[in-house]
Amino acid sequence: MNPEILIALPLLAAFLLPAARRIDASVGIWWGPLVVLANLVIAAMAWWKVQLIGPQSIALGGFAAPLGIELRADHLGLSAAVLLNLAVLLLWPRETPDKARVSTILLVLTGAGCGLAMSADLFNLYVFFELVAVATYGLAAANGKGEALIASLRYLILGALGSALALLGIALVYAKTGTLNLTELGGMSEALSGPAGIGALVLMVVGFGVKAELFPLNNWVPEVYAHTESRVSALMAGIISKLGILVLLRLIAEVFGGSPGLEFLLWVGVLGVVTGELAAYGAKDMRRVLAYSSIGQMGLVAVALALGGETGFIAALILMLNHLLVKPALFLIADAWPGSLKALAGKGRARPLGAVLFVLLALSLIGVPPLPGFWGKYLLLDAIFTNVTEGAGLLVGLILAATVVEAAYFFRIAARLFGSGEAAEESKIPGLPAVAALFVIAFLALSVQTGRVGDYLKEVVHGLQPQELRMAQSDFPDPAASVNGKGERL
Amino acid sequence: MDFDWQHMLIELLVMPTLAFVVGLVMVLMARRLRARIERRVGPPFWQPLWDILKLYSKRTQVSHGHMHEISIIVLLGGMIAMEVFLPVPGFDTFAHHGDALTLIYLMMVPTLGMALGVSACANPNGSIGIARALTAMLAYDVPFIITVAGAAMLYGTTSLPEIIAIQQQQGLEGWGAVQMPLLALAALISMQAMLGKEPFEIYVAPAEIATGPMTEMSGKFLGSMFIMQCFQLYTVSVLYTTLFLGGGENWATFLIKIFVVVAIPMTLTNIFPRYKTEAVVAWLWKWPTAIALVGLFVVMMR
Amino acid sequence: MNELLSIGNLLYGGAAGLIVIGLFAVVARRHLIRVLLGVAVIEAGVNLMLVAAGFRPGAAAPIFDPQAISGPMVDPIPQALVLTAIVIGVAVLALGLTLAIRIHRQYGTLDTVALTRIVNAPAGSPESRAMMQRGGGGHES
Amino acid sequence: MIPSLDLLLALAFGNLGLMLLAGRNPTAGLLSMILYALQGWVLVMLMPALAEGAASGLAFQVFGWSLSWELNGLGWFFAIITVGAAFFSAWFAAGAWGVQGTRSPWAFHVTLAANVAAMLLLLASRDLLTLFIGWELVTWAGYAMMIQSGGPATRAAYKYLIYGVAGGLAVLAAVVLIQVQAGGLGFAAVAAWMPGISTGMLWALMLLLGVGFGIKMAFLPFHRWQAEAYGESPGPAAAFLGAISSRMGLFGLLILLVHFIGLARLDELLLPLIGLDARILWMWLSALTIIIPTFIALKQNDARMLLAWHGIGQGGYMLLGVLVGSELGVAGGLLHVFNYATYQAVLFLVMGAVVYRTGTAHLDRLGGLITRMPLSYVAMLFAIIGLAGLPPMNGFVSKWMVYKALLDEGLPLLFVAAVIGTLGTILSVFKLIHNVFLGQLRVEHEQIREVPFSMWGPMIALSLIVFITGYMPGLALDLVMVAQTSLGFAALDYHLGGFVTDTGNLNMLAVVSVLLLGMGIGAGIFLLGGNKSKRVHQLDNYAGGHFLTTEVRYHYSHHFYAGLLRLIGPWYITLIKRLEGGIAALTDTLAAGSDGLYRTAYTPILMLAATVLGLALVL
Amino acid sequence: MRQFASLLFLFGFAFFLSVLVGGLPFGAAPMQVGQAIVEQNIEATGAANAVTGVLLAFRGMDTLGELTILFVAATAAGMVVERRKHGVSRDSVAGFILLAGAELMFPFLLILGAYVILHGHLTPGGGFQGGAILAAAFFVPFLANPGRAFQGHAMAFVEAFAGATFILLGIFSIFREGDFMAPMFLGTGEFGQLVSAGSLPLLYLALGLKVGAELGSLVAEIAAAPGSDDPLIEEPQAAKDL
Repeated sequence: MNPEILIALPLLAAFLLPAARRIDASVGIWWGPLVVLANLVIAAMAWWKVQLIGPQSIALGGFAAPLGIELRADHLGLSAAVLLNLAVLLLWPRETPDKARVSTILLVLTGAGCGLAMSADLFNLYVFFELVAVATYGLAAANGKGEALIASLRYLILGALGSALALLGIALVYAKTGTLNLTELGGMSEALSGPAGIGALVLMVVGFGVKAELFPLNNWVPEVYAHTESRVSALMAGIISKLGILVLLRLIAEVFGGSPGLEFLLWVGVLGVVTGELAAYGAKDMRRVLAYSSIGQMGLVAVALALGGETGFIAALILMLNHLLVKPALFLIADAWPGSLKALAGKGRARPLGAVLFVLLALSLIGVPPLPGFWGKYLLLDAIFTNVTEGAGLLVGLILAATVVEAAYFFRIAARLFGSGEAAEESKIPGLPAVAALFVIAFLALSVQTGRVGDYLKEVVHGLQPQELRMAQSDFPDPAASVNGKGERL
Repeated sequence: MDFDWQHMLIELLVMPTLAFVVGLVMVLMARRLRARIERRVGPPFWQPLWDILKLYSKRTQVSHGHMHEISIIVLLGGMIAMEVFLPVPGFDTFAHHGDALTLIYLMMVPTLGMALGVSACANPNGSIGIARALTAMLAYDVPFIITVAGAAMLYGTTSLPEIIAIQQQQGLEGWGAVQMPLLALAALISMQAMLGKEPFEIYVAPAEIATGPMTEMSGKFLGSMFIMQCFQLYTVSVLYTTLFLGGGENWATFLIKIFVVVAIPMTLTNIFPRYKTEAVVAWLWKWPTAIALVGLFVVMMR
Repeated sequence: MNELLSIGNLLYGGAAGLIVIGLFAVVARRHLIRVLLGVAVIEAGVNLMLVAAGFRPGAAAPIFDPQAISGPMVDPIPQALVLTAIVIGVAVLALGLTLAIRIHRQYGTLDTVALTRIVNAPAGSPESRAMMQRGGGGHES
Repeated sequence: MIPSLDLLLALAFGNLGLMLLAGRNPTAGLLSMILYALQGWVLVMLMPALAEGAASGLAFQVFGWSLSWELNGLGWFFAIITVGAAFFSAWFAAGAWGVQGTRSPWAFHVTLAANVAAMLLLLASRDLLTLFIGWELVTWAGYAMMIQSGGPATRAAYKYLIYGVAGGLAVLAAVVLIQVQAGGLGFAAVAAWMPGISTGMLWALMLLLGVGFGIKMAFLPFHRWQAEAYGESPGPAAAFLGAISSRMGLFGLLILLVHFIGLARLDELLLPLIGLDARILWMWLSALTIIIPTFIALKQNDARMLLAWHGIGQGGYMLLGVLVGSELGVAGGLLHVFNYATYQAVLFLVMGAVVYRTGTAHLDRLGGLITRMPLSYVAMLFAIIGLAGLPPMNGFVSKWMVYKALLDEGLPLLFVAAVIGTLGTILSVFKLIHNVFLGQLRVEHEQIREVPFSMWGPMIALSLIVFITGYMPGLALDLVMVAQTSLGFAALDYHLGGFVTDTGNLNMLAVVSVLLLGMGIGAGIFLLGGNKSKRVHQLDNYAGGHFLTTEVRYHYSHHFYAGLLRLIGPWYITLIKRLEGGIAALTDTLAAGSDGLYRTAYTPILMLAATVLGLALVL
Repeated sequence: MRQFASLLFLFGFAFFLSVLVGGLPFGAAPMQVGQAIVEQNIEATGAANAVTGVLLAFRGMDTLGELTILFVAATAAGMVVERRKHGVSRDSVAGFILLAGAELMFPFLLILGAYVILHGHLTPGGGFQGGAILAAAFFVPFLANPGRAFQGHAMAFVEAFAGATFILLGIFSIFREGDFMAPMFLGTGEFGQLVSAGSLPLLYLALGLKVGAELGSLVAEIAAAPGSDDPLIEEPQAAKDL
């Protein structure tokens, strides 16, 4: 099964859904999940094939790389596709009034997501990115509430402005190099090292940053997550923000390796972490806390990306994976405690298992050793100390101070949950939504198997830098060098 | 450490009785001195002994529970143990097993015992007295510790017999008082407070808190207190002579020295009124501590 | 002077001007429709720049005409990209305007500051419901 | 079942699992006691094998780093104390206290087992990464233990958590810095690499690791959290935490200052402007840690707070002793860890018993309990003599060693500072025993009875240990020597009774036996000499002719040491407290600011600003 | 303050934009890929119009993505727009000439749209432009007379099948040519005539119909939506059938 089916099948189903809905009204319910399930199976098979015979490069339309669009079916792309399909399947919204249209949007979202994960063509990335963005605008406005509509519109304006700037960046790149294929662009670093190239990178970072919740561009995050259905915000925070980061990862890994433009991303990331955690400390209700905390985590990932190098990428991937598993579960668990944080007193006893899991997942976000979050943060600090020459102390200081603030607000909530106060009902049922349980089980599996997952991530990162096209930037730390330079590390 | 038992046992019995007798004479001297200053004759020679015997032969005395009695036993036991460790010409085998630091802490055991006993009889006057006594102890122990530190620095050792040996081997100018005059002076002042003599005698103030700790003591309890006073006079004077006056080559000079040492606070006590508690602390932490610190600095410089 | 007014500077200058004007509308104006229009102007500017990137002096449009002389041709790719970008712009704009219509009907206003206050008001606070009643036309809430 | 580190860890985690499942039924306490005893036995059997290090089988490969555990002498010494303290607190909680004394015995047993397991992991770490993992687990296990009783404890635990997380992250930063610079993380590799680094890097590492470990040990600038955190925990939990939990910080500091940097290097490390070398700086810091908390303890009027503040104070002795550098000093510091653990545990257990019976630990609302709870009184008497460091008890031996070492190394001012700390301790412990057990018995405490055997048993046992190790310090010194040699110092020549050094020796056998004989003679004089004395009721007291009744509160305990406190009152500067408040206020304002930033209506401006600034930064 | 900040940043942005744009080589487009495409276009795609060749053959996936964006936007808009209560008719405001003219325009617009779509591979224009014209055919009468009921059912079916054919053609090309959306039947017809460039015209036809139907259904949605002064509809828009 070649991977482009992953894109075509959901889109085909999406196109047919409105018509099918007229024939049989119940189609809106089962059509979407069924197709996504099929898509998941295909993605898993494709992923397994890649495990066996290594990454493939597919030329769409039969035209070789620089001419046509190249899809890269490598570890990163396909595992992202599998995770996306899984997440969409598990977090299928229930309370939206118009089920059929939401299913269409989700189908398109899945198709576009898979395309985004695998595409290796700059403009194609932009088109799929825009497709995912429009789908998310639709999702944000799905439940029809007044505030959700406003949030969606404000998000649309930010997104549209961002995409215009990104397109401007792509125009600059194309004007400078004449090609759009990432591997080709990778080879033209001296053309891109001029002001136009760096300017293009900054514009693209701003453009794609809106979706990736980077610092100045993420005002929409608290508004949208606060007013959508918990499953939708779980889906968006969980996997869709990762797609934005995925685009940046591909760009940085293959094209803009060591370019000075990354310093912009670095400081945007750090500011994102600091303001995200501080805002979460100041937030009044649970949803906003979780929204701000995901801004903070995405900031961390941005810092890891900006540092580049093999440790930087692995750190980014682990932090993303950890956040992907933890945040949806937190959103679903927090669904039981709506409203302001003050009203939380004693609620922990109402859903004891939910409260305990909330604490466990918060621990992983903070980075407490045995849990995967810790390894992500450890590698991030390692990358900072290796790659950043001056100002490393300040950077680490800011990040760690933000982590302390993070621990402060998470455990202020935990103290309220387990504290005294009229527990609504002393029900002994664990009261944990089934889907959240699935995410938690995946999380526990990850924390047990961190070693094996770590090795797989190393392979993913190796897959990112196609060996046959040597990295143009000399100062891009040659993965082999940084490995044995560290003694017995790898 | 070879324990020659029989020598130990002899010392254990002889030294406390010796200390008791000398202590009685010291108490007598103190009362005689006070009498002379007040131009009167003063009590006969055996008076202190008769007082104690009278108290012990009393029929009715009040006890406030087991802890009250046990604390008196601890008091006496602590005092006796202290005497054994004091280096006295002729008998100092035990002195080798403990040193100056041990002695300082051993001195606190009887004080703590008395404190527990007095509190056990649940009389607020007693408790207030003990609180003042411990505050005074905190006050006078600071300069005293500095002098001990100075001595340790000067002699390089804290074992009392060796300190005596070092001082005697250099003759008169080897004495502590000569080597470190300031520390000797500071030690003298803190000794005054240690004995609870006049300017620092707040914790037994009869007018305010009915003699403080001694309020509930009657009969043999009060008798034991008197015994404690004898031992205390003896111990403090012997410790002072050991550290600063070269200890006793033979009994004659040793007795003269300790009587002179005791005479000084006894005379001073009669001419001073009584400090308030915080005044005691403030004064002791100001002047004697300053003198001691300068003395220590001088010793350190050498 | 003529070097300054050469086709290249004119085109790129025009595109940049469009972008700046659009940005001004988006950044400085409070009414949402104006903001959306600003976005449209920016996208027009960017598209113009993209097309200008493919221009070659003296080259013909990329249509193969058996009769016409076969001279150098302009780069077809930017034109294809622009086609796609225009459609994306249209789609986003359509969705934005629909949302704007719905919000206007519900809240009676399209002023960014007022709307932000509604969105950021703590959940279920009286403030957001008050805004609801104040919505357009005298209708019961 | 050959005794090995794996068996030890298996027992510890087995106990944790067992408590998780069977924590609720009454026999759980007994079960955990047996398991702790077993762990103690395994540790003792491990002692001979320590020379070449008792390695453990389990090892993980994560991201190219191998995690493995091995118990060395120092870790073994702390492990013995941890397991011992756990045994006695489990024994205390096993009986009646478990039923009525606490809201949920399950929570206590689980958190105790978790703490022991986490501490064993920390103590058996072989490289900095496992050390850090163990460190975080200990922090979180301590948090869990503190919040089990709810109420004010959660607030104190929250403050502890913030300090703990900040400390942990400082250690993490240092670990990563070492990882990047030195390449490897094993203790030996790092110790070998340390001499080569520049002084700037050394200062950075010492600062980071010193702050991280210092927070856990409640070293002076970071001592704010420990008093409430340990004081508010329930009886046996406080006993365990007080006895050993903050000593994990000392374990870390010892590894940092002695094993990595080495005392010689500390001497050369001069402070830029004052010219004071780092070792003296650390010693003065520990001396201040002795004095200031002790005098704060003097002011407390809740017994458990008083004890907790002493916990901070006594920590200073341990590090001061080790930093002196001479065999006597190091042995004194390490022995003080053991001694302190014993009598601090007794004190907290006694207060646990008092709270169990009277419901309060406030010094103004207690008094005269000696008549009702004699056994607890005896236990507390032994313990306060130990805490004050007076002869018959073991506290005196370790303090004597520290003082002797200070004098021998020619540091009189530090000696004076340490003794001032002891004097303050004597005053405050007397206030403790006087306000709780002596003085007038209150009307409401007339009916209370002594606590059952399950509670006074551990107390008396521990106080006997305090006396016996005081009488024959050689026993405890055997343990200390294992740790001392593993730290790289020469072993001290000692005998059962004490030491013979050329500058003055101590023979506790002689001192204590003379004391006992003296008491025998005193008893002879007192009991035989005088006549029978009449037992009198507590109200039959001389009150200056005033007739005593029960309504009149006739017990002096409020504002004890009034004179002294009036004098030193102004010295209590709350600098650190204001600093802490300032940081909290700053965080709140920043939080409100950034929350406001996200609520701004003009989001496009932010995007535009970001682009322009980004371009400016980069081009 | 806000005005000042925005102006300040605008000038900054303008300055940097000019710096960036200044650096671009105008007129000397590297055309690294463009030149190769221009040369291979005829034998690879058979389309006279190279842009169509790029759009449908070389970069087929972009076009598919773009098509879907329009589809998603229309669906999302449909979800957001409210349903008007039946029976609340809106009076028509246009005069007679406008009404008659609109009715008259309808067939011509359809023909023009069809022409533009069918000649996509020969002349500039193609699926999107033709589709837009088709949609305009439906817009004009609606603008003239908003009240008129609008029959959307046929539209949805056309839209669905057009989109489906587009993708099915792509998938079919996997079996025939081995790659997704590869151009097929290149041999038929001769270059430059209506019947040429193999499967491209079919793709463009499907695309054009899809775009036209989509925008048409968008019109139907808006037609069914209440006017801006109609009463607010409170109950949630659950059963949204067209």
